[in-house]
Amino acid sequence: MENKVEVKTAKLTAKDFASDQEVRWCPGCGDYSILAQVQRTFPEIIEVPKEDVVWISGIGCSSRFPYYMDTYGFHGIHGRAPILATGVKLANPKLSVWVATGDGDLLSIGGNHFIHACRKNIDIKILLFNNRIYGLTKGQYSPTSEKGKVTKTSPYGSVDYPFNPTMLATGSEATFVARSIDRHTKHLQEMIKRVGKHKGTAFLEIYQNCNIFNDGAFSILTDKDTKDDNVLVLEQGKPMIFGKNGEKGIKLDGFTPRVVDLSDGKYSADDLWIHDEFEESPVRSAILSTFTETPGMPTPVGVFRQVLKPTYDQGLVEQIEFVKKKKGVGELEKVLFGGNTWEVN
Amino acid sequence: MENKVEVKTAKLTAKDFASDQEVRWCPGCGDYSILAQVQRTFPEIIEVPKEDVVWISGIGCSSRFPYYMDTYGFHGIHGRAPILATGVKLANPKLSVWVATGDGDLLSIGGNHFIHACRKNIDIKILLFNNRIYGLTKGQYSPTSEKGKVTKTSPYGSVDYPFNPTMLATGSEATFVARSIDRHTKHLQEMIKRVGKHKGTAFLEIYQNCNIFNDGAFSILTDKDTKDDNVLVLEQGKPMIFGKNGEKGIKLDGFTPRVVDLSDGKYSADDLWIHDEFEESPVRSAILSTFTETPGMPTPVGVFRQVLKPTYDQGLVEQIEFVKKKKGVGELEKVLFGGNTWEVN
Amino acid sequence: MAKEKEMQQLSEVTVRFAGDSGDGMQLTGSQFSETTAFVGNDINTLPDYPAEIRAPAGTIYGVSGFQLHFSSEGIHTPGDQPDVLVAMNPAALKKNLTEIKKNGIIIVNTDAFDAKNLKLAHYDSNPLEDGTLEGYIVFGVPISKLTENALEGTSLSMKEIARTKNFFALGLMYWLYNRPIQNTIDWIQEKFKKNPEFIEANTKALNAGFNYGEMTEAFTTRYDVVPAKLPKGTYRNISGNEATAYGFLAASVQSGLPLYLGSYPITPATDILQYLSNFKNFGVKTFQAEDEIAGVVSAIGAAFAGSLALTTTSGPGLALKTEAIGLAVMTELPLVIVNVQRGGPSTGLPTKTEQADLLQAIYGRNGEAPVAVLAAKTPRDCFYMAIEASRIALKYMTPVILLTDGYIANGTEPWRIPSVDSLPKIDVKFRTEKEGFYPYLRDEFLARPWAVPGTPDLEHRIGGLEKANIYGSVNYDPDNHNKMIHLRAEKIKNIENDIPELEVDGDQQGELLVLGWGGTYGAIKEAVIKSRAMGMKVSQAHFQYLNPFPKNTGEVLKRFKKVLIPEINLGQLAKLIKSEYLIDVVQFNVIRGLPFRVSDIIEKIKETLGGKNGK
Amino acid sequence: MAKEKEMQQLSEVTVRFAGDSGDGMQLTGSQFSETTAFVGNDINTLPDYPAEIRAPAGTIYGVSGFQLHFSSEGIHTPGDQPDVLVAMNPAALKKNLTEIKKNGIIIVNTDAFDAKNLKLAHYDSNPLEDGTLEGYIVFGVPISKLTENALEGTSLSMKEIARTKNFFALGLMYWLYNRPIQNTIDWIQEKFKKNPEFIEANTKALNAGFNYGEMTEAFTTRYDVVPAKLPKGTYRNISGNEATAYGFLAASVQSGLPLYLGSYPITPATDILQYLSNFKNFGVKTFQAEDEIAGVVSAIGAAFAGSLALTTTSGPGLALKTEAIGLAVMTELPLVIVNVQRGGPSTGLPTKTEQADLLQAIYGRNGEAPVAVLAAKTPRDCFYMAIEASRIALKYMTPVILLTDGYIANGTEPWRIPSVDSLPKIDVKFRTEKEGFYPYLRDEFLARPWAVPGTPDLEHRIGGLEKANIYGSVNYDPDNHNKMIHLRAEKIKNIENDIPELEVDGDQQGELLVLGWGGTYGAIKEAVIKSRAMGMKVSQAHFQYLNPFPKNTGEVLKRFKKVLIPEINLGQLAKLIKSEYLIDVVQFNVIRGLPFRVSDIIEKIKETLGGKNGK
Ligand SMILES: Cc1ncc(C[n+]2csc(CCOP(=O)(O)OP(=O)(O)O)c2C)c(N)n1
Ligand SMILES: Cc1ncc(C[n+]2csc(CCOP(=O)(O)OP(=O)(O)O)c2C)c(N)n1
Ligand code: SF4
Ligand code: SF4
Ligand SMILES: [Mg+2]
Ligand SMILES: [Mg+2]
Repeated sequence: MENKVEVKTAKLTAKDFASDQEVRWCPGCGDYSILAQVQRTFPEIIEVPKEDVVWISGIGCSSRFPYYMDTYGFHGIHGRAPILATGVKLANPKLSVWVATGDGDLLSIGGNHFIHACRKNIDIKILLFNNRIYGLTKGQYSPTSEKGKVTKTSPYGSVDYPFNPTMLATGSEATFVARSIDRHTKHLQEMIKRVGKHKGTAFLEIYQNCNIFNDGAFSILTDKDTKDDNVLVLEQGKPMIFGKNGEKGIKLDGFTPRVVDLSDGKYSADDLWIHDEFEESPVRSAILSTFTETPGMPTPVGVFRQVLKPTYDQGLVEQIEFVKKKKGVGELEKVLFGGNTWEVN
Repeated sequence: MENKVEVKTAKLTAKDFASDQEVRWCPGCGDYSILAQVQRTFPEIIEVPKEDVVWISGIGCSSRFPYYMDTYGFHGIHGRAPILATGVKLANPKLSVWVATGDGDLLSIGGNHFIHACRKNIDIKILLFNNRIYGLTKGQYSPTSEKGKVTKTSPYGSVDYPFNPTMLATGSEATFVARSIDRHTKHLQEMIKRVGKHKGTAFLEIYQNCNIFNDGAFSILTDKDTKDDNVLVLEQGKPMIFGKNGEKGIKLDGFTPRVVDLSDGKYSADDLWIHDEFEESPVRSAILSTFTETPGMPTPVGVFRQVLKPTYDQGLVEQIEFVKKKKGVGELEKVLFGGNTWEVN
Repeated sequence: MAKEKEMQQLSEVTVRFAGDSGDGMQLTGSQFSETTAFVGNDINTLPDYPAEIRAPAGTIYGVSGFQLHFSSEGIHTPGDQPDVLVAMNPAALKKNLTEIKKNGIIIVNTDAFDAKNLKLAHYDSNPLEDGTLEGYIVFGVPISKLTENALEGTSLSMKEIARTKNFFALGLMYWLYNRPIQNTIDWIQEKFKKNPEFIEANTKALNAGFNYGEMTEAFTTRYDVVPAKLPKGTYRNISGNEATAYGFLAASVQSGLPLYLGSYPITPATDILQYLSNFKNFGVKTFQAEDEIAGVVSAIGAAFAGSLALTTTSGPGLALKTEAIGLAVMTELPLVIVNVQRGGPSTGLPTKTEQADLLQAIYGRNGEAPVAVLAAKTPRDCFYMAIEASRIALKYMTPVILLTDGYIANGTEPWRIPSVDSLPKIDVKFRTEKEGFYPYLRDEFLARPWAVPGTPDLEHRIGGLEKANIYGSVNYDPDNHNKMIHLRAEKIKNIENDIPELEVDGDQQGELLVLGWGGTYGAIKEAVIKSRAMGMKVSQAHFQYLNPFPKNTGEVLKRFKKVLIPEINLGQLAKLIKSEYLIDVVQFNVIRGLPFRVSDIIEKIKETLGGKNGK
Repeated sequence: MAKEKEMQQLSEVTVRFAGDSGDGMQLTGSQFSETTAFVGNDINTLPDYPAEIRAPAGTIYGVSGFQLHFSSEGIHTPGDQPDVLVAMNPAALKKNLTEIKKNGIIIVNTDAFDAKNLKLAHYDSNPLEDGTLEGYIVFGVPISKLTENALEGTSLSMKEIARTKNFFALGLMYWLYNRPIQNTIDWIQEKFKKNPEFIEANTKALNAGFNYGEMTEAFTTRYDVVPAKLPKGTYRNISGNEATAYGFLAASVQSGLPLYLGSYPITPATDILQYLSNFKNFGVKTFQAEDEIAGVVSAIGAAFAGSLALTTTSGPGLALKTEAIGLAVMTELPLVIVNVQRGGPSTGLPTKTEQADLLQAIYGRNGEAPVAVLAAKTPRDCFYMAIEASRIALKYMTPVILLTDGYIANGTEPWRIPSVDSLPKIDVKFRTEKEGFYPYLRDEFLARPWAVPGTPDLEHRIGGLEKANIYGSVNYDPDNHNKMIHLRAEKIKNIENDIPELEVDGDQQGELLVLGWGGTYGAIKEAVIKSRAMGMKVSQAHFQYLNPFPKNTGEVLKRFKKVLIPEINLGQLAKLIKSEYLIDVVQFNVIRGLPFRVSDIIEKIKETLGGKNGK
C-alpha cells in the first residue's frame, strides 16, 4: 500500500492537478496565485492517491476553486463548505479533504460550521481566501473589512468591527492556525505544505488581493519597499525579527508584545520573543492575533499554532471498531428479533 | 428624564418583575435560582423605565425564562435569540435588551449569531444557562458536554471536544466576559449587576444544574466541602487566591498559570497574578479560560474581561444623525424627482 | 374471604393511565401494553406527555397520560373515548374526565385528593364527593396507603415507596382485565438487577395491587378480552420511530452501503437518532450536528462520498434544510430526509401530531426542485417505507422525503417481524469504468452515475450551479437550463412506474371513497369498516406515495361519486388532488394536535353520503 | 464632402450593445437609454451580464450585453430580436448573432477582429470575410483606430484611450438614430468632474463617432423614431430594484414608521439593500446581517419593537428564511419579505430571471403558515407594490412576501413620477391603552394589537409556541389550536376584500384569456395586443395578488372558453388556479433564464385558439 501510493504520487506534477476548465477569475486576481501554489505543492504533499483528494467550497469567487483542480470536487452552497467537507471526511476518512472558501463564505454565513469544525477537530484543511470584501456579489463589506470601510452597502462607512480570523480560530481551539499572503508565493507554498501535513482541522488564512473591489488591501504587506517593515515571518524556535535588515524585533512585556530596535545595541536577539508554534496553550496564538489590531505592530505570517490531538473522524472510527469488537459485528436478524417478542401460532 | 426614571425604578421590587405565569421548570432546576437572582437585582440595575426592558430567548428549558419576567418578552426560535435581540436593540436603542439562552441554543445552532453579536459589540446582555446538556429534548450531549459523555445520542460516549464558552467569546472579542454559578447566589447577583452596567455585548456564562439529565455537573463547585478548593473568585486588583483558608494562589510562569501553596511560606500574595479585568488585551481572558481545561486548576468565576468601545447600535444612530446633519433630513419628493428626469407635456 | 368474582367477556377495551409526570404513567402504560400484546390481543397505544420535562407535581399541565386500546379483533387506533381511566391525582381526573365514556370506569387514588392537590387541579370541592362523577363507575382506592402497607418494613425511603405506587395500580389493572403479572415481574428483575430492594418493592406493590382486586368487595366483576386471531409469526411491539430506525438499518444491510445519519435533535424525531446511535457495530455513523443545516449538508457530503445518507428532523428543521435539499436536487445525489411532523406553524405544539408539512415537503424549495415524497401510514409501516425511501433515493439518485408524524412515531402496535431474507435487496452499482463516463449521462431511469471519491480516473466536480446535460459542467445556456429543468421533473415523475398502484379497500367503485395519506390510516380504516358494518357504501384508499402519485390514481378517483379527504391540516392533499385531477372533493380537517377520532370520521361519512347511504 | 443622407422613419427599434465585460457596454446602453427616454420615446431595457465579475477579455462567456427597445408607441418589453447589434469584438458577435433579425444591422469594431480574438471566440475563419454575415447589413468600423486618431495628442495612456471607444460607438449610434449627444456630454462632465482630461477624451470620442456617421460614405441612411404620446408629467428611467427601494422608503414616510432592513447580499436582490443604505437621512436603518436567517430574524425583532420591518433576498435566501417567517406568522408581526426571483434550483443561474419561487412563497413553511403573497409586474410597478405590501403587513399584522424577478429588477422603463401627496397614506396605531388590552384580541380585520416595548403597562410576552386565542399566552389546548389555525387562515383570506379585483384587458369574455402573474406582464401584454391586431379574439388578465387571489377571479375565468397561462416555471400558477377553481388551463412554460419572447407567446395563442381564432 504505502509503496503503491509512493509510486502513484511520485509521478504527479502540477499539471496533473489542473482541470480542463478555463479559469474565470478577473485578470490580476490574487486567487490565481493561490491556485498556482496549490498545484505546485500538491505533487509533494499529497500522500494519498490523487483520486482520494477532494476539494470542497461554498459560494464566492474563491469558491470556484474546485473547478480548477483535477480532483474530486464539490462546489457547495454559501457558507456550508466546512460541514459539507465534514460529511465527506466522516463518510470516508481515508480521503484528503480540502476546503477553499472566502471571508464571507467562511466567516459570515458560514461562521457556525467553521467554529464547530475547529472545535471537533475534524481532519479537514481550510484555506481562507481573505480579500476583506464580497467579490462575487460585486463589492460589499465583509466580516473582515476594516471598520468605516466605504462600500456599496456602507456608503457612509461600515459600523462593524471586523473579525480577527486567527483569533476566532484560536478561540474555537483549532489545532492548526496559520497565515500567509497570495503574493508571497514561496511562503504560501510552505504553509500549504504544513497544512497538508497536519492531522486535524487546519486553518490557513491567506491574504488575497481583489483587484476589482478591494485593490491594494494588502499592498503594504506585498509592495517591495514596505513589506519587510510590515511583515513578521514566524520561524519555529527563532526570535521574532523583521525589518529590511532584520533591525527590528518583538519583545514581550508580560503578555504585551512590543517592537524593539535592534540596531542601537540596546536590545539583542536574546531579548526577543522566541517563536514556538507547538506550544500547548492557545495563548501565544491569541497574542500573535492581536498584532494586526495593534498600531505599529507588524503582521505575522507563518504557523501561529500547531497541536496534535485525536481527530473527530479518528474517534468515530475507533468507536465503531471498539463496539464491533465488544458486541460483535451487527446482525440485522438479531436486532429485529431482539427485545420483547412473542409467538403467535 | 433622569429623575423621572429614578423615581420610576426606585419604587420597583423583585415582585414587580415576576409575571403571572407559573414557573414550569423541574423542581430543583438551577434555572429557578437564576430567575430569582435576576428578579432580585433588577430593581437596582435597571436604569430605564420597566417598560423599556425586553427579554429575548431561543428554545430550550432556559429559553422559557422571558415568560416569567413581567417585562416585554419574545420567546424566539431555536438559536436565534442574539440576532432577534439585535433587531430589537437596533430598532429602538433606548431599550435594555437581555437574552436568556442555553448551551445548545447559543453555542450549537446559535453559534454564528453569538460570535457576530460579540464582534459587532451590539449592546445586548447575554446570560448563558450552561447545564452542559440539551434539557428540553430530554438529555442529549451539547457543545459544552465533556468529551466521552454518555447520553441518549452518545451511548458509547461522545467523540466531540467541547467548546470553551468564555474562550469563544474572547476569540470573538466580546467586550464583557464573565462567569458565575447558579448556586452562588450572591456572586451571581453581583455578576448580573455588572452585566447590567456594561455597554456593549455582555456575555455571562452561568453554570446551571440540570438535576434531571445532568445532575451534579457542577457539584464540586457548589458542594460546601469542595467548592472553596475548586472555585477561584476573581476580584479586581487583587491577587488570585483561593482555597478553604485562602492557602492557594495562582502564579504566572510566562503565560502558563500555576497553583502555588501559600501556607509553607515559600510563596506569598506578592508572587501571585493580580487580576485586572479592564486590561485592553484579550489575552488574560484567554488564559483564564484555559483553567477549566487544565487539570488541577480551579474554576475562575467573576469578570474575565471588560473593555469599552463604541457599540454597533450607537455607531448606527450616530451615523444617521451625522448624515441628517450633512444632507438634511430626507425628503421623499427630492428622492423621487432626483436623478435624470424629463418632462412630457 | 372474598367471594368468587364474575368474569365478563369484552371484545375491546380502551384504557387511559393518567398521573403526574413523576408518577411513571408512561412506564405503567407500556408494561400493560407489552403484557396485553403478549397474551395475544391486538393493541394500539398513544402516549401523551406534556411539553414540560418534569412539571411541578399536581398541576394540570403536568399530567402525563398513556392510552391503549386492545381487542380480540384487529384494531388500528388507540381508541376514541377510554372505557377506563386510572387517575393518580385530581389533576389527572380534571384533565381527562370529559373524554371518558359515559358509564365508564374510573379508578382514582383517593389518597391524592387532599386540599393541596384539589387546589392545584382547580377543584373548588372534592369531585369524589360533589357528584362530579355521577354516571361513571368509580372505584376510590387509597393506592398510596395500600402501597405503603404492602411495603411495610422495607429499607426504602417514603419517597421511594411512593414511587412504586404505579405498580400497585398496574397490578390492580392486571387483575381487573385478567392479565398475567409475570411479564412485568421479569421486566422488573431485568431493569433493577442492580438494586434488589427495588425489585422486591416493585414486585410487592404489583402483587398487592393484583391481590387487592381479588380481596376487596368493591370489585364484583372482572373482564377478559380473548386473544385476537393474528397471522402466525414472531411479534414485537414497535413504535414508528423505532421502526424507522430499523428500516434504515435494514436498508443499509440490504444495499451493502454504510449508513450515515447527520441530524440535530428535535421533538418528536430525536428517537430515530438515538436508536441509530446504538448500531455502531453495523458501521452506522451518527453525527449529532451543530444544527439542522449541518445535519443535511453533512449527509449530502456523505452521499457524495458513497454512503446511504440520511437526515432526520421535524417541521421547523425541514424548513431549515430546504436550501440544502435543493443542492441535493441539483447535484442529483441519493439522500433521504425523514420529517416527523408535529404541530405548527413555527414551534407550534412540539409534542403533538399534525400533517401540515405535506406541501412544504413537495414545494418548499427555491426554483423547480422536485423530490420524491413518501409517507408511512402506521408505526410498523415506518420500517417498510424507510427501506422504500432508501431504494428510490439510490436507484434514481434523488433526495426523498419520508413523512411520518408524532402520533405514529410515538404510538405502538404489534409487529409481525419479517425474516431478513424476505426483505427487498437494494443493489447499488458505483461507477468505476472510465470509458464513456460523464457525470450527468443518465441511465434508463434518468439517474446519473454515482462515481465516488477514491475511484481512480473518474475525478469530476459537481455543485449547485446549473449543469450541462450529460457533461455536468457549469452551464448557463438558456436551452440547456430548460432541458435540465424538464429532465429533473421527468425523473421524479417516472417513479410512478416503479411503485404499487393505489388500492381500494371495499367496493371498487360507488358512492364514496375516503382518501387519506400517512398516519391517519388507522382511524380512517376503522371508521370505514364500522361505517360499512352500519350499512354505508364507502370504500377507502390511502396514499403512501405523495409525489409522484400512483399511476392509477386518477382512474380510481373517477370510479366514485364522491371523494372525502380527512386530513390533520387545512386540506393539503385535497389541494394536490384537485389541481392534479380536477375533481372536487369533500374535505374534513380537524387540527387539534391529536389523531382523528374514529367517531368523527364516521359522522363525516354519514353526512357526506347524505340521505342515500347506500341502503 | 459627404452628400445629404436620407432620414427614414421607424415606429420602433431594438438595439443590442455587446462587448467585453471591460468595454463598458452597460454604460453605453444606459446612456443611449437615458437620451432616448429624454427625447420622448417609450423605452424598455434589459441588461445581461455574465456571472463572472471580469471575465478575461475576448472570451465568449465574458461578453456583456445591453438590449433596449424604443418606440413611438407604448411598449412593454426589451424586444425579442434586435434590429441592430453593436459588436465590439468577435466573441460579442459570436454570442449574439443568432438572435439578430434577418437583414438586421450589424456594426462591428473591425480592429478587434485579430487572430487572438477570433480564436478566443472559437472562430476558425474571420466571420467578416467568410460569408457568415450574409443576409445582414454589416458596417465594419475600425472603432479602435478611429478613436485613437480622434484622441491624437491627449495625455491619456493607450489603455485609457482604448477605454473611451465605447463613446465612439455611442456617438455613431446617436447619429444613426438621430439622437442628441448633449445629454451624454452633460453626464460625462458631471461624472468626470475630477479629471478634466477624461471629460475631453470621452467627449472627443463621442463627437468623433457622431461625425464619422455623417462623413463616411458607408452610411447612406439615418433612422428616426418620433416621440411616443406619453401622458404628461415628469419622467425618469427606473429599474425594478430601484423602484422597490423607493417604494419602501415611501411606505416609511407615508406610515410615519422608521424603516428597518435586515438583509444579506445576494444576486439579484443586493441593489435594494445598496439603494436603501443611502437613505440614512430618512432614519432608514440598513443592517447587513451575517446571513439570511439573521436578516429576517433581526427584522422580526425590529417589527416587535415598532419598525416597518423588511428583509430582501433571492430564492436560496428565501429558503433559509422559511423557519423564521413561520415565527412571524405565529407572533403575527408585520414583516415584508422581498424575493427577487432568479434561476433555480439551488444556486442555479444566479444572474438570470425565473418565476419558480411562487409555490415556495405560498407553501414553503412548516405547519399551516399562511402569508400574503404579492408580485410586481413591471420595473415601475415595484414601487407601488412595495407600498402595498407594507400597507397589508401593517394593517393585518402579518408577513407579506413580495415577489419580483431578475428581469424587472434589472430592467428599466420610463416612470411618470407620482407626486408624494398622490401616494396612499398608511395609518398605524400602536396600542397604548391598558384598559382591555389582550395581545391576541383581534380587530375587525382579525389583526391583533401592536403594543411595542417602551409602552407603559402593556408588558407582554409572545413567541413561537401556539397562542391562546385573545390572551396570547402559551396554550396546548386542542380546540384552541384548531381555532387559531383557522383564524390565521381566515385573516389572510379576508385580505381579498381589501385589494383590487382582477381586471380583464380586452373583451370581457370570449374565446381565450391569457392569464399571467408578475414580471411576464409586458411580454404577455405586447403579445395579446399584437394578436388582437392580427384579428385573434384574446384578452389578458394579470395577477399582482397571488395569495389571496382577487375575489372575482373564479367569476372572470368562467367567462372564457380557454385560459392560457404562460409562466417561467413548470406551471406553478396553473397548479393554484386548477386546485382553487377546478378549471382546466393551457400551460406555456419556457424556462430559459430569460423573459418570454413576445413572438413565442403569440405563436402559443394562435395554437391555443386553433382554427377559430375569432375570425
Ligand atoms: C444563501 C446565499 N446567500 C447569499 C448568496 C450571495 N453570495 C454569493 S458569494 C457571496 C459572498 C462572497 O464573498 P466571499 O465569501 O468573501 O468570497 P469572494 O467572492 O470574496 O471570494 C454572497 C453573499 C448566495 N449565493 N447564497
Ligand atoms: C429549529 C429547531 N431545532 C431543534 C429544536 C429542538 N430543540 C429544542 S431546545 C433544544 C436544545 C436545548 O438545549 P439548551 O439550548 O442547552 O437548553 P436547555 O433545555 O438545556 O436549557 C433543541 C435541540 C427546535 N425546537 N427547533
Ligand atoms: S471580483 Fe475580486 S475576488 Fe473576484 S475574481 Fe475578481 S478580483 Fe478576484
Ligand atoms: S430538564 Fe433540566 S434544565 Fe430543563 S427544567 Fe428540568 S432540570 Fe431544568
Ligand atoms: Mg471575500
Ligand atoms: Mg442546556
